[in-house]
Amino acid sequence: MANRVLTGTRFVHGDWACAEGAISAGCGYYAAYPITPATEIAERIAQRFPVLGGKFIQFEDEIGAIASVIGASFSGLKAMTATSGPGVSLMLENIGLAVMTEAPCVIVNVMRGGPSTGQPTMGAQGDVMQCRWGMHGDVETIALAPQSVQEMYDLTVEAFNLSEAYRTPVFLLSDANIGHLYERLTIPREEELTLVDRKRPTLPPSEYLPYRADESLVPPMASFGDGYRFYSTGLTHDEKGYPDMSVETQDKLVRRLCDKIRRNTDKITMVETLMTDDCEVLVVAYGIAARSAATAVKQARERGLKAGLLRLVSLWPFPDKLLEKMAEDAKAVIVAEMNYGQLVREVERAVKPKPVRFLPKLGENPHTPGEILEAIRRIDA
Amino acid sequence: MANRVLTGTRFVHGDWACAEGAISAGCGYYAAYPITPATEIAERIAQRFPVLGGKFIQFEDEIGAIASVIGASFSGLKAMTATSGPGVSLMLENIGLAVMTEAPCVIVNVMRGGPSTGQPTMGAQGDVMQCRWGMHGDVETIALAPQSVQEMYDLTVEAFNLSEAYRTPVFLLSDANIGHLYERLTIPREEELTLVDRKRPTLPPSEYLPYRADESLVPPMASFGDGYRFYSTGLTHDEKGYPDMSVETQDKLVRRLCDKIRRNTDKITMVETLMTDDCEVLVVAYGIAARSAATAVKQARERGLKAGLLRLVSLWPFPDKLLEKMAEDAKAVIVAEMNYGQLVREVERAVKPKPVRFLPKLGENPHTPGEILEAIRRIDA
Amino acid sequence: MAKQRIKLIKQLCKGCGYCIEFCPNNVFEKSEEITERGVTPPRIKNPDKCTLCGLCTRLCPDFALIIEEDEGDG
Amino acid sequence: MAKQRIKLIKQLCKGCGYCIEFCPNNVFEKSEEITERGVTPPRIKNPDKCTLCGLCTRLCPDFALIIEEDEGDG
Amino acid sequence: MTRREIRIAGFGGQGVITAGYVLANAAAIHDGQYALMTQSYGPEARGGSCKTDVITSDKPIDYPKISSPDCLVAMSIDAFATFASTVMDRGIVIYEASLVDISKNDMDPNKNYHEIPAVATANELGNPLTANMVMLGAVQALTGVVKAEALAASISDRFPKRKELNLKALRRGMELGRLQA
Amino acid sequence: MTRREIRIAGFGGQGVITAGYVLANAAAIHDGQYALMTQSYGPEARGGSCKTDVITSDKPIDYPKISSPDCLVAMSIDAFATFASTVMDRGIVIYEASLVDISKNDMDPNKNYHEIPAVATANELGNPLTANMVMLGAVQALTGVVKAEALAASISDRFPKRKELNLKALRRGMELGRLQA
Amino acid sequence: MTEEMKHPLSDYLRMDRLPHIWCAGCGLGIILHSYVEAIQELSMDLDKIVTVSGIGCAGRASGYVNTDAFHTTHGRALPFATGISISRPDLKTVVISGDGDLFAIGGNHLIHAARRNVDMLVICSNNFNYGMTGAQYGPTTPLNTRTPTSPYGSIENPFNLVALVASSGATMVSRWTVYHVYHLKNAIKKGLQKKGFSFIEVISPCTTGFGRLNKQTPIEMMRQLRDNTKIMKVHPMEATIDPSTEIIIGDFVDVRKPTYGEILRELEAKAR
Amino acid sequence: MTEEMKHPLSDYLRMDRLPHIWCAGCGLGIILHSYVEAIQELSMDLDKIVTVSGIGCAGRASGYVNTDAFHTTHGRALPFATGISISRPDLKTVVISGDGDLFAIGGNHLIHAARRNVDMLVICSNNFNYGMTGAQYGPTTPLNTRTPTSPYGSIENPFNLVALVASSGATMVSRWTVYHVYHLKNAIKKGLQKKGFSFIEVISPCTTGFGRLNKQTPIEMMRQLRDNTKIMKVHPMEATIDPSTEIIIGDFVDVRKPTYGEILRELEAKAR
Ligand SMILES: Cc1ncc(C[n+]2csc(CCOP(=O)(O)OP(=O)(O)O)c2C)c(N)n1
Ligand SMILES: Cc1ncc(C[n+]2csc(CCOP(=O)(O)OP(=O)(O)O)c2C)c(N)n1
Ligand code: SF4
Ligand code: SF4
Ligand code: SF4
Ligand code: SF4
Ligand code: SF4
Ligand code: SF4
Ligand SMILES: [Mg+2]
Ligand SMILES: [Mg+2]
Repeated sequence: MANRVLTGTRFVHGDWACAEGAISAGCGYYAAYPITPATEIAERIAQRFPVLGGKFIQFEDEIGAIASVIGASFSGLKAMTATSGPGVSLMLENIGLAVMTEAPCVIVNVMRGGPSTGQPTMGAQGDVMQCRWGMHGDVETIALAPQSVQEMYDLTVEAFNLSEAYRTPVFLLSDANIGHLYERLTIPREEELTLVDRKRPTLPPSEYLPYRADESLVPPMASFGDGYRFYSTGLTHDEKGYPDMSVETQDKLVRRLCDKIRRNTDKITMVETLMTDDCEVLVVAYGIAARSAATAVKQARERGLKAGLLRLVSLWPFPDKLLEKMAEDAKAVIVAEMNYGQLVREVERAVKPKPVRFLPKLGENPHTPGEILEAIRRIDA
Repeated sequence: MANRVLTGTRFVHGDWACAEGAISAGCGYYAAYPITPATEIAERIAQRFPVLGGKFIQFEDEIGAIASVIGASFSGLKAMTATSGPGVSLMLENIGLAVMTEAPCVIVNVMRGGPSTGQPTMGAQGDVMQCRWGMHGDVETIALAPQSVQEMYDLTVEAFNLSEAYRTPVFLLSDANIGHLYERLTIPREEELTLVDRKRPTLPPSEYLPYRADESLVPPMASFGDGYRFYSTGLTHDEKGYPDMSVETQDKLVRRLCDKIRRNTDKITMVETLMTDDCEVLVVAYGIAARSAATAVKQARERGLKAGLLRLVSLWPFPDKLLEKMAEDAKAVIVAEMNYGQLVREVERAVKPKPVRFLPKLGENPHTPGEILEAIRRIDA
Repeated sequence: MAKQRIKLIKQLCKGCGYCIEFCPNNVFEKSEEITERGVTPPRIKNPDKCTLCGLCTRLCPDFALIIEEDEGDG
Repeated sequence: MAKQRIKLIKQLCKGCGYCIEFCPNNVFEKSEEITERGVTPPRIKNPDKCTLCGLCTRLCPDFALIIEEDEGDG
Repeated sequence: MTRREIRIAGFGGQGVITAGYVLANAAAIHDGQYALMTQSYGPEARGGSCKTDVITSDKPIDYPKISSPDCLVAMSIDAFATFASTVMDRGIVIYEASLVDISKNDMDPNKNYHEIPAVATANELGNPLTANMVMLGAVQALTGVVKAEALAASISDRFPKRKELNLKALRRGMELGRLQA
Repeated sequence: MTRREIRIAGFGGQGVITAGYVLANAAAIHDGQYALMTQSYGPEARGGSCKTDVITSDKPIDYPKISSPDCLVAMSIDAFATFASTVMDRGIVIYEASLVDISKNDMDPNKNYHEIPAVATANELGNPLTANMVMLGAVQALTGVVKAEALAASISDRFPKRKELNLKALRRGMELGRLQA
Repeated sequence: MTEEMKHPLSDYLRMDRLPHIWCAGCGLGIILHSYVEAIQELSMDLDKIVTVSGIGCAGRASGYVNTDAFHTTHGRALPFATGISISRPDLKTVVISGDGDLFAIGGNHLIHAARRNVDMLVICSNNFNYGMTGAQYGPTTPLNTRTPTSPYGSIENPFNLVALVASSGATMVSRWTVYHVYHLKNAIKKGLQKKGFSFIEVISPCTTGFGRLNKQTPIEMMRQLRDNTKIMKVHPMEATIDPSTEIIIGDFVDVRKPTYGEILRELEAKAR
Repeated sequence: MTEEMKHPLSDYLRMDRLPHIWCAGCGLGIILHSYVEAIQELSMDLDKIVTVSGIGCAGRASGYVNTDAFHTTHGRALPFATGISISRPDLKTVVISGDGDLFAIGGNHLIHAARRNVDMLVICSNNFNYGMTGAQYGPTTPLNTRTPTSPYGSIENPFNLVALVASSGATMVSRWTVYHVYHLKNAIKKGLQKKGFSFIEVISPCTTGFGRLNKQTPIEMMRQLRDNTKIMKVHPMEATIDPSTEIIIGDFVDVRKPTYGEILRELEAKAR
């Protein structure tokens, strides 16, 4: 049997790193439908899984892929799919089912230029709101945004951990710029990895209620075939998992599903800061755009401008409180994202009345550092 | 040939009114897949269309339905589909294509309890963010929210008008409470209706550029078969409609598509106010929940509490400026929606640092007037 | 061994009438009763004619007919 | 009427070689040329053998072969 | 007379929803009132329990839901059991004689109870499906929520072909109601 | 030596992307530098134009895109026409002798031009597919962006089976480059 | 249900959920009965069966069976089941769902699962309409049928389900009706034991929806299933179906081909 | 293209978009050529044709034809075309798209459009893979084929497209290859004139994707289309296809049934 964790340092692309991240995290099932710029993840998985005993299947479409991923998750496997915007758009109904039935799974979106077919081979950050609001009904999701090949690996592992911990689908929001970028990747030794597995029932089958949660709000999860004989449905359901259309059950269920994420916002949130301690201009960015922002902030400091960078590593749940605090002493906040105005709305909501300046960017490339520097300079002037 | 516009007063349900609204607006194509609580719209259309020569087709799924609606729109017909949350989730990819190719069409979402299959027969307002953010890539949409059977008719007509005027899909966001509600409906005489048709090309085919817009940002639209022989694609395209992957073309196109809506926010916005002139507590609500809010505000006034109601008739594009202005003199804003926190985020963004109190509501019924009154009282206390 | 007999679980019956129509031995008849759910269940008029063939238990869509130990003779 | 002849539109050719391989009359041959797009177009070596059958114009995936009026004799 | 709330409940097949429609349509179209009607069903695909709520008012009706009806029409024991207690004080409960078998003990002294033999009356008329109109007649007589002519006109709207029979049932119901008033 | 930007451009089938990979991998894995590589294609499904951008640095690389390369390797006339003008002042342009036919007039006095007969050399080596490695050798000799040993090690990574041939091509390219330096 | 009484199927059903939601006379209860009785007669381990459904009246079946069960989204039961079947080849994966769920919105997943020969049993309740949403016409509705969305008569040709599934590659294909309880149970038993993609179409009366529209009582519908059916051993293409005249029923296909899972495991063995 | 030269097809093609994006030797250019030549030979009014495509290399075809044309989303060309065909029965609606687009993600729309007999011509380029995304295997890929997502060989049975489409109800069904340019053009001409759902599968070499993986040059692939094909008049079920040994080609079905649009117009006449 081949090595599962390919410890060592290599020069690879982001999609490759993502696939290896999934394998390191213990992913046992991967289903997808080819789509640029995510296909290379499937190609790597297809190469590796048969040797490791993981189940890879290429589906007839993205709807089938995500549905089968949820089926595999209920069968006890860690499961993942990867796609880009058009594929996510098709998956949303069933991602909603994963939220409702609390099926841990990872959805990788290697974003490309939209709307619609748009710019299939080119990067963008236009699907950031979609993964939070694309499903009908009230949901909360978790989304992570890598900025490098190394993070494609690291955050894929983390995405699995969060999905298992909270029994919820987790998005990895990458983009073509990172998915197709070649950089150095270091895979740790297997024993250095921290892996999380879903909480299993401790009660005997006769007493197990598949949707009863303790104060963590996350119910323990049995797998099909384990002898618990439970029923799961996308209908509003009680703790037994049975359909129940009462107002009370709906209220309790939806609140729990959302609150299990909302209440843990602080725990889930990951950010990185650069010279924010005394900054007058706070730049907020994520993913590939954050790399431009980092250069811009360093250049600003070289020019004596007090800029700082808050890089959001997790995008959802949105860390309102943290933003508010970070912006407290700044004169203004700059948001740079590769779209025409998405996460900036969340930032505005969090930091207002602090002025927020938005730097949109459309078409393949992230902002140049110069563009962001110029914005910093204007505020400082 | 039967009468198209069924002038007169009747006691009917909201879905019926919506179907007649579509017919009055000149809808010539309707495709859908049955789903509670929207099916009755199709049932009424199926009864009426064959007599009027309109084209009704029941599709194999919602994806096919919306795709065919777009095809019909390009063929020169006013076209519509109706569904509820699960159906919209499936349609999003192709709604994105309608945005990208600028195909006027109307999408009715008779909302029901979510997430997932949720509460199929019960009302909710949980898909409000979805119709703005559910598509991948940067888009802007228009959404209207009726609060009565009469408005199911009136706003369906208006939805067609807006979609034709801006060449964009328009959402009618109703819910099971209104779709299945019976009330009095008055249909005006045909000549009293104001109907808008898409702008047609004035240039000869040889000079026509299907995606060149004047300062209105809305290009005139030829139909298939009119002799213009144009090409339309979901890829990023130039004014000829040809795929062009350059940064400049993407930037120009996405900005135009979004700006044609954004810049007309004031023109598109429809609201209704109740005793807001001197109000200290501004209640914001829409759709069925606004009816509870209206009672609550009247009751508050009876008790000497200075409450006012801002009812949003259009939800998207969100009228930031208007909200900010309306809230200026209020002590606080209350938002009451039948979900766990959606449009309230937009209100917060618009009115902050004004305190905003949110009243969530989950499961079938809108807030009781008493619940909203209580919230008003607490702020006033 | 105890004798077996056909038995109606009235709470489950929805009154479709299949048992009355399709029992080869005419064991059931329509009753006059209306249950709380607005349903008219069958009445077992000829228990002795029942051959315990099991057709009605399988054709009953509501699991309302079972063959059980006859406690009277048990 | 003007004589017709087979003609190569070099800018459209992608060098697949179908014309060379499938012309029943061996009209084309491989050239040594490399175009700006890195492509080796065919060379018309035996124009006179061409029967104007049209097969190559239809098999050419790039619309690079046409039968046109021979201007030389036009 | 401002807002009046009437709930009619029973099981599928009894014409409960139709009764609600005829009542609300009468108020809204033929009686110069504002009116609305909602309906709901039990978990069953079809059949099973169902109810309809009608609100009438001389002013536009904002809040469209009923919590404590002024009047309940119970067409089944289940409906009685579920909803009788929700009727407001001094409200009235009208129940079908053969389908709702209650003892005085089930009665709340703050409410008024009226037993109407709607099914028997309908059977007398030769069509058990008209029991719902008999009930509506009783509602009219006991609450006056709509004028009798409005109800009659509404029946013509709803049953253009079987108008006479249903009108007869309505009138019999009104008589039965008046006897109890 | 901080950030260095190298662009290699040509058309599909020339091994442009492979060259980029070998160069960046050499820097990142065998030369203790930071390095990254990106690639892009023309509108064609396959074939057509393509390019790869390599950035190396002794510090972590934030911004991953190139606007003005220090060095351009042009493997086609198209690549030369499109990108030569983007090369920064005092930067160098290396072009393939047989594929890029330019006159002195096309040359910007602020840049250095080097003609390398990579195709011919590769043909001499018996495998036209090694032209890309010849070019890489020239890049090494003319820019020193990575150590020669690092490049050689990278070639072993990339061509475990056809290592010798490619190493030979690399060395020939270095020689050709040194002649021009 | 009252406490004292022990139902002979109480180990196989979620008794606490009975009576089920289906209408009086609806054939779905009979299908459910046949399914659990088949499991019982085979003495299968209930822990080792997963019952999967889509959305619809038929889709509710999974909620009454005392196995692991998953009530998924409309039309997607097969990909969910595929995920389960591939992940846990030691379990028997069974799909019970409706004609609309499996052949309208879900048609693509069906033909692809059949093509791949994924190991599962699919039991399709065909009631010639979308029962759950109120008896609209669908891909099985006979031409000219009046329904709420075809008030002037349906203008679409219906699919022949067994022909479509067989031509997609299924290794077992049968059609029975809920009147034929013994045949049906036997077919299900065969399907439960079969390795490969097995498909059983069960003609089932939608008494309230389709029945009422066509002015038929449940008993009349059931009589029709008895009187208009003909058991035949034919090629699935010839297994014609016209509910008002003749429905050909029987076991049409039963062949053995390597399943997707089997080939996958072979490939894994080779790859290692 | 240079100015002076007038291409004989320049009225039919968007010359300003040539050269097209397809790889050297890709069969799609030949399909496009056959399509426009068929239009030309029938002297059809270009204003009265709508060409619709999904996404994929084949899907790009609509962008080169000088008719009204719509490049839609992946897999949905048929519902778009249905909307057009029903709205404008006076136009000829033609779909040109790939095997993946029409039979992987789009399979359901295809079988339903065929079932309804919607009036349109569907030209399916079958290159046995997803060319656009880099030659992954799909529902037409022969068993055991190595592709980027089946590096150990594909383990899925392919569909027989003509069999599937015929059994769904198509009224004209043919299979040709891009080598058979005259047959192909004639089939397209027939399809353009046909009323009803017509389907032409065109075997087409994906030279860069499938060809390179299988170490075949474009010319070798083309020779194979010449040498491994056999023209036969058989039932579509018997029109077997194995690219490496034998591909049966020909016109398999040609019947006349009322189209969806025709029945609809009849119904409208009755309803009025
Ligand atoms: C995405 C989506 N579209 C539509 C629906 C509405 N819907 C629920 S069940 C159903 C059809 C059910 O028909 P069938 O599968 O034949 O089951 P039956 O009710 O007839 O047993 C439909 C259209 C839905 N739940 N989800
Ligand atoms: C929803 C969606 N999923 C996936 C893709 C990616 N995609 C583009 S083309 C294609 C397959 C094309 O295959 P085929 O239709 O056979 O066309 P070919 O390129 O082989 O001509 C895929 C999977 C997409 N564009 N949209
Ligand atoms: S078991 Fe057989 S004989 Fe007895 S009642 Fe049932 S059907 Fe009739
Ligand atoms: S078959 Fe069952 S449900 Fe139907 S009447 Fe008889 S006992 Fe009742
Ligand atoms: S027209 Fe015929 S003979 Fe002439 S070059 Fe072409 S294929 Fe050869
Ligand atoms: S067939 Fe056409 S593209 Fe191919 S080599 Fe000949 S001219 Fe060039
Ligand atoms: S509606 Fe039809 S299918 Fe659904 S439960 Fe009732 S009878 Fe059965
Ligand atoms: S990838 Fe294949 S199908 Fe696509 S253009 Fe190239 S040869 Fe043709
Ligand atoms: Mg059905
Ligand atoms: Mg293909």
